[in-house]
Amino acid sequence: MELYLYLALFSPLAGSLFAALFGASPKTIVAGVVPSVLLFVSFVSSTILLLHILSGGDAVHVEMMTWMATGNLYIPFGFVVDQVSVTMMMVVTIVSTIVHVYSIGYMDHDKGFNRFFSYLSAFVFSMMVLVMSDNFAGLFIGWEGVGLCSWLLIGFWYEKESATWAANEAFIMNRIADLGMLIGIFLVYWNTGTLQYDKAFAEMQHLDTAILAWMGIFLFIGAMGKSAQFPLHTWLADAMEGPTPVSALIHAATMVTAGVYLVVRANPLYDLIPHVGLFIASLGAFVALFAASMALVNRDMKRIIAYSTLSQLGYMFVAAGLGAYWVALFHLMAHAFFKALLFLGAGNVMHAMHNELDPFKMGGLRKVMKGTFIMMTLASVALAGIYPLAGFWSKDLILEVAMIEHHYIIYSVLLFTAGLTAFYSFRLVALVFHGEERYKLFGVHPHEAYKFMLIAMSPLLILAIIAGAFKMTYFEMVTQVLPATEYHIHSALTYWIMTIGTQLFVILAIAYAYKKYQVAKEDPAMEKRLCYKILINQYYIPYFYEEYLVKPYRELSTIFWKQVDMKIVDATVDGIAKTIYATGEKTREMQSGNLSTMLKWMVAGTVGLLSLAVVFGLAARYSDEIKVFLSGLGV
Amino acid sequence: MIEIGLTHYLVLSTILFAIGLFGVMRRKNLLLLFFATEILLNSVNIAFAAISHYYGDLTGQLFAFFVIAIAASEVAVGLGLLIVWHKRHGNINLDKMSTMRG
Amino acid sequence: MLEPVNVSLESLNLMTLSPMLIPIIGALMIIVVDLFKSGLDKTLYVMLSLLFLVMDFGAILESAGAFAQNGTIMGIFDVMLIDGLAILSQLIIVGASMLFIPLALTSKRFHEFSYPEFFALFLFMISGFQFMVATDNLILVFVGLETSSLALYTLIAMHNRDKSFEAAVKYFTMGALAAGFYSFGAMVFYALTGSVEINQIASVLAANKYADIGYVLIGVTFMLASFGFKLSLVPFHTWAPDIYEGASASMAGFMSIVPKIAAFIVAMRIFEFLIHSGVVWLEVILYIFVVVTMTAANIWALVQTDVKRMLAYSSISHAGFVMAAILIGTTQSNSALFLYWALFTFTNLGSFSMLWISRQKHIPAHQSSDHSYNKFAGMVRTAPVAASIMALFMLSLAGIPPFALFWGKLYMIASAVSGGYTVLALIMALNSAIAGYYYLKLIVYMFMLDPVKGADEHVFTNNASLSLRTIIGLAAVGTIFAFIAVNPLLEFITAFVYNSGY
Amino acid sequence: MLDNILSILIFFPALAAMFGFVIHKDSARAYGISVAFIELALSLLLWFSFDSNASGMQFMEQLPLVPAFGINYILGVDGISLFIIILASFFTLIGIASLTETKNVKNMIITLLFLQMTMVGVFAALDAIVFYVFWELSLVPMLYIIGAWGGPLRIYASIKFFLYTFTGSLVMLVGMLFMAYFYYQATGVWSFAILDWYRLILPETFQLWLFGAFFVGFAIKVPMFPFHTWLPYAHGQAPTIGSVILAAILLKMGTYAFIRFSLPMFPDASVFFMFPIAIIAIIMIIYTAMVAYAQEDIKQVVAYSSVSHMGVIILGTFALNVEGITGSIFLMIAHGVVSGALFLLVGVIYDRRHTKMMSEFGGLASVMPRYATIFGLMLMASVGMPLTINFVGEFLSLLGFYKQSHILTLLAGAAIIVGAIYMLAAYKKMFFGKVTNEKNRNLPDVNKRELLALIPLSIITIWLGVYPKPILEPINNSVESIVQLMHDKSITEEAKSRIPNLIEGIEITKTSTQGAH
Repeated sequence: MELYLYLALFSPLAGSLFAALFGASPKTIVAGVVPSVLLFVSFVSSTILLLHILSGGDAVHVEMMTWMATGNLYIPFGFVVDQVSVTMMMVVTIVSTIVHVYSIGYMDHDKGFNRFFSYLSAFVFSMMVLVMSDNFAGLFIGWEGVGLCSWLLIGFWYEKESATWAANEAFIMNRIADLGMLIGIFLVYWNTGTLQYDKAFAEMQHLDTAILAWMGIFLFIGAMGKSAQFPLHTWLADAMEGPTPVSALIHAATMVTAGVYLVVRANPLYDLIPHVGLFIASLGAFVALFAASMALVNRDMKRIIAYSTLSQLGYMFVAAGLGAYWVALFHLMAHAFFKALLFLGAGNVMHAMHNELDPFKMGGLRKVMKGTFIMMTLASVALAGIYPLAGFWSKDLILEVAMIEHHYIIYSVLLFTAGLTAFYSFRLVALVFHGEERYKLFGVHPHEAYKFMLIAMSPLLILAIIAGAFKMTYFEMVTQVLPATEYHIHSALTYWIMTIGTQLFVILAIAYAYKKYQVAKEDPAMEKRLCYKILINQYYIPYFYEEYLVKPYRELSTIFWKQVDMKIVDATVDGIAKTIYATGEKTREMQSGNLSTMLKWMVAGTVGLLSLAVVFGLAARYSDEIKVFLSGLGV
Repeated sequence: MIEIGLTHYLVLSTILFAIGLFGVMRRKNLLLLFFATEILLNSVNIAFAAISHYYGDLTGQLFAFFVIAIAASEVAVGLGLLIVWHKRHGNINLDKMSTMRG
Repeated sequence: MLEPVNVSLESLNLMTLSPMLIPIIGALMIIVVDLFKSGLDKTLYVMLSLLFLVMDFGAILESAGAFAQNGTIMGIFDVMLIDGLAILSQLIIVGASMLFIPLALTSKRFHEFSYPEFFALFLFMISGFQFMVATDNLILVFVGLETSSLALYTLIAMHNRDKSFEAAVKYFTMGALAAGFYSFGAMVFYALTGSVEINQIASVLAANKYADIGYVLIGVTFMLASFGFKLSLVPFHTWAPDIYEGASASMAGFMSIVPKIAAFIVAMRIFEFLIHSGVVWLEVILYIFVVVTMTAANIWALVQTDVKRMLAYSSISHAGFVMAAILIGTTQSNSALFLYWALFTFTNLGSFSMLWISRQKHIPAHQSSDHSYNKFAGMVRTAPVAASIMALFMLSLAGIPPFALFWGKLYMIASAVSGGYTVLALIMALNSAIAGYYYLKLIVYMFMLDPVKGADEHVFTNNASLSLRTIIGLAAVGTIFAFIAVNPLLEFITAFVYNSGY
Repeated sequence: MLDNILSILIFFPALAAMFGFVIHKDSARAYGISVAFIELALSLLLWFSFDSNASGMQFMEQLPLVPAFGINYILGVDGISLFIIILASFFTLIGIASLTETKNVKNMIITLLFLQMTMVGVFAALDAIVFYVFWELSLVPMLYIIGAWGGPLRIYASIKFFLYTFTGSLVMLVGMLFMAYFYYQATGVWSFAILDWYRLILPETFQLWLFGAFFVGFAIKVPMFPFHTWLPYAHGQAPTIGSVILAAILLKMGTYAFIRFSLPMFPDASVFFMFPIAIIAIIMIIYTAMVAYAQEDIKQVVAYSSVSHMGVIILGTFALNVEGITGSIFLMIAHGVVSGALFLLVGVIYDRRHTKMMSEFGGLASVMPRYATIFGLMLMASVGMPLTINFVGEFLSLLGFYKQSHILTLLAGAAIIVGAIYMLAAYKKMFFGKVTNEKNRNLPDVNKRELLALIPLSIITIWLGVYPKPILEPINNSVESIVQLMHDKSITEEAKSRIPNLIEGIEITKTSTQGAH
């Protein structure tokens, strides 16, 4: 099994390095095919590992070599394939293999074709390290690695100012969270003496809750950055500047879910600190609603999907925060499939529309892009959580969890958000595929994507439809390591009311979206409303960051340089030197060159000494009298 | 009649020394400056002689003799320099003697 | 009737006189040779002087051997005092003179070296210094002081330039005033104790427990003024820069070393017993002198535009630095004084010789003075070896290890540290940093600036002859490899100083 | 030969430099490369014959220098100094090989070889005075390099560099003399041997003062805020080779000296000053990173980033536990490699455009892709990407200090944020966007000679990031012995509790022959 582990882990790296060899040469199809094949190898290896685990095999645990060892610290490159990580591996390898194949078509005309595959495979490698590592440090390697690849890929079209800006924003914002993560790791190390998951978690059972709470909080801060939770969420929407396959793979299916994975992985810790878990759940619920609200009015296809991702991440955190780790992981998996599909479909649309992103300029595309239309619609249905598609099984479960744990506010928020989700998803579908063919005004001639791209997408489609069927198998598998709480509403009636109610609510939302956007028209009245303005400006948060964080930082930096460093610190040093020099310039007049003056100086010196001598001599001679005198003065 | 004692000699010596110092400071004429330095040395000679007598010890007078001899050679060297200076510049004014400064 | 005086020749210990007599005989011989045949070449006189100095050196070594065996030797009615200090300082005086006298063998002709009197006076001067250090008697100190000073005035004047005459007159006049101070100071001590021998003065003063401290201080004041002049302590230093500038570079270099070591020895003899007897006033005043001299001279050196003048101020500063040894007054500090001065001899000899070989007859337009900084601009291009050697001396003066002067500074500051003068040690260290600037300035000119247009490329070794090169080479080797010599030197010096009771 | 390998390492370049005066100027570079190569081979030999499991000094040599005053020529290496020595010889080779100066190449090579002597000397010296000799002597070649080959402000910069560090080290010298004097008082013998000093336990007040005196010298060299202002000038004006050596090796002298002198000699004072120094380190990290962000000149960005990274090194040093100190030593090497490479990279573009202003560039990624890639790699190393060399050091340093203070580490951890900000901003300005300046349109990509220098550095950056063990292990052993020594020597309760007690009874202070009394 170790061989498969290494194969699964290192084939993406090999693919990346292979593509990198062609980095500076013109486009060659080999640079795309070989990494894809290698990823497929990785996928197959992961499947074998999955089957091994499913068949009741032990977790595969290897320690490749020492990384850092000093003092008591010992960090190996250790990898573990257990029920949780194999799930993630499957998600990662499936989606990434598909995205790779898809990208061969998508990036067909791009001059950075080879480079793109190098980055993309590197990303997959980092992601694999992240999920397979058996310790926090290894996790952090992957964590930073995916951040780096995300930076490279968001800024892939580096000639675009907005792309590079978004890349840097994503990197820096993630770094802020990574600091939290790092501190969390330090806390783990100094309190448990190890960074290995198993040992550390075992040790945590004996620790003080306060310390555990801090650990949980700091690790979660790390998760907030990667998973773009409020207030570190702005980068995700901006990250849509990257090529669409990147958005599908990184910013929908895998990297952004790393935060959820971390919480799931650290479940023994979060189990001990339910109050932190509650905070995570509440934040998740808030983000779910918050992101969905921004998706309602947005006029950028990819951003709408990005907000939807954000919203779904909120769902996952609700589940994870409430201790339903397996539910969170399940939704993660289901979401990866349909959201990647949605993005890839959006990629097709973009290609067809020559990189146009505003759905108001599209419409009626279902005629020319039948395959894409079907896939995106089904993906949206899955996203909306309609029975029996993947989203129903996973999302409904989260609602139930909230209900059963008696967090009714969270439940209502999530329920409401489910409606919003359905609305904005179908708003998009309606605007893009139905109604008038508005694109004709812009002289665009859309065409369907390459066939092999559609074929590549089809496994995702299938998974998006049938993922729910794996629920029980999955449950049995992961609950060997995760807390096996089954969430069943005790009363069957309530269960049915809830389920059917939810379904109805969602379908209504879909119908409303269709009705409203079947005929797309600009709505100036709405656009003047305050709430629209707030939503379209993303609650003015990016503005706030720019005005009150970025600008002051820039200005403060300049002040530090020009005023503090140059005018105070350096000027002090130079000032000392200059003062000494100026003293010399001033007092050199003493040396007038006139013999008379020189003689006077000598005499003056002597007389000065003499008077000092006399004073001292008198003081010595009359010391008794002086003492008497002084005591008379009361000294 | 006041008994002239050691103190008087010493006071005289000191006064002469002060006069010499004053001359050294005030004189702008090189030659007169030399006179002032001679006064300095000779004032000390008086004191040496007086102290020598006071202690009944010849060392002081010996010292005075050496001072006289040295003063004489000083004058020799000094006048030599003065004459060369006068030959070259036609003056013996101290204020004219400041090409080097700073 | 006076009793016939019976003095056995044995008790006179005439041997104590021999080191001083040798240069005197040499001087007389040079004059006699000139009487018989005038117009002989300067090489003859240089070599004759050198020979006599070598003999002198040998004689001092002889007495060093005697000292090592029997301890301090007194001679000639106890006027002569040959102790460790006397021997060490004479070694430095004669050794330095031996290195300086060949500087007369320049490739260009100079007025002064054509006179045999120059060399005779030089030898007289040496013996004057030797007398100064090898006695306890204030009279003999005075005689030695004046003999050497008067010879020195004349030697400066013999350079036969306007500036040299001006320098000589200034030096002479101020020297005369200092002589006055000295004799007055000696008179005060004589009046207080009835003696002119320092150890007797010390014992008499100690016997009456410094009852007349006020008068003692007056005597000390005049002594301070007089030696302050000789050692160029601020504010008695005003002569130094002018005289260095006016004198020829070789003579300036000589002046920066030999007269000062002689004065240091006398100052050591006079002031240290006072400090050890608890004259706090003197300690305070010396402290002030040391700090002010070091610092002020450094600051003035910063603003100089002429290298020789800068070196003059630097010498003042070094003198202030070394004066600290007398203030501290421990065996370690006194040893440090000798170590410092021995190493300083090599470095300063080297740097002034470098100026000497670049002596110009006429000053070109871009130079404001004989050795102005811009004369040396871009020197590394035209004379790389000379520039490197000059830089070496500058680095040594700045106290960059492992060059000669670093070891001196190290030991001196260490003596301040172990003497309990923490703040003084810090001030000494920081002053070295200030000094770094002006030494660097020359290096910057030589290595980092472009030459002034139209400057004469050959000026830097204009005056060089084989003997000058040899001397500079010796100085350079001494400066670089000082670290080898430090240990034997230190052991030798410490033993001599310790056995002299200092 | 192995018995005297350290002396050979020190004086071989010096001797070669002397011979170099004779070499014809066209052959000077080949000569320099050969010499530097032999030196590197020798230093690698040192590494291979180094016993990684021993914690004490190895290859000790001793010769009397001024025995009357306790000054001896004592050399030795342990895990702490070994790799910096190798780094020094490595960078001299790289520096000479990639030299692009055309003016007075021969003088440059000779100067570099002398500089190499002083660098190796500093790290091999085990006698305070010998250490000081090389420490000061290293200023002279650097002064010449900056002053003779530098930019328009070169003279100001070089003098500032020289005088500033000189002043600091003179104060340090006074401290050393005091230390020797205390040793003399305690034992009756003068000694400047560091290993002798290790055995001296001083009262706390003495420790505080001496720590202060040493601190002045080291802090200026490091340079620590607010003594850092000489560095931007020195870097800004120095030629590429000067900046590379300065950043890679010379700055490490200060941090190395903290570990060699301050920590083991004054454990209580180290604990006493731990928090003030940590605060200075944090100011260095954040403040200088912000200043770096404001820069317009790419070289200044790298220069200020050096200060910022040195802050992390200082923080790790004053973690006073094995993790932190090991991390800081590793980070010294890492920062040497990375900042050296960054300065080389800046030099590459400077050679082509003769400007370092970032506003002059833009879009270089499409013109010079290979250059952009290597720059990107070094940038990522500089911001502490895991699996690059910097991360190991940064992680361990911060991890170590976390034991001492949570909140300060949190602040210091901002390094990873602010570092990313200025580095990414600079990279964006230079490499991203469209080529706007016509002059940049046809710039040639990195050539073979430049790659010759950059590729080994890139390999090291990754290799030691992935597999730091060969270096980390010897460092760890030596650091453990130092920490144990500190624990044993410390006298205050505070220090005893702050400095961990590792294993009972490690005997580490190998007594030099002076030590027998």
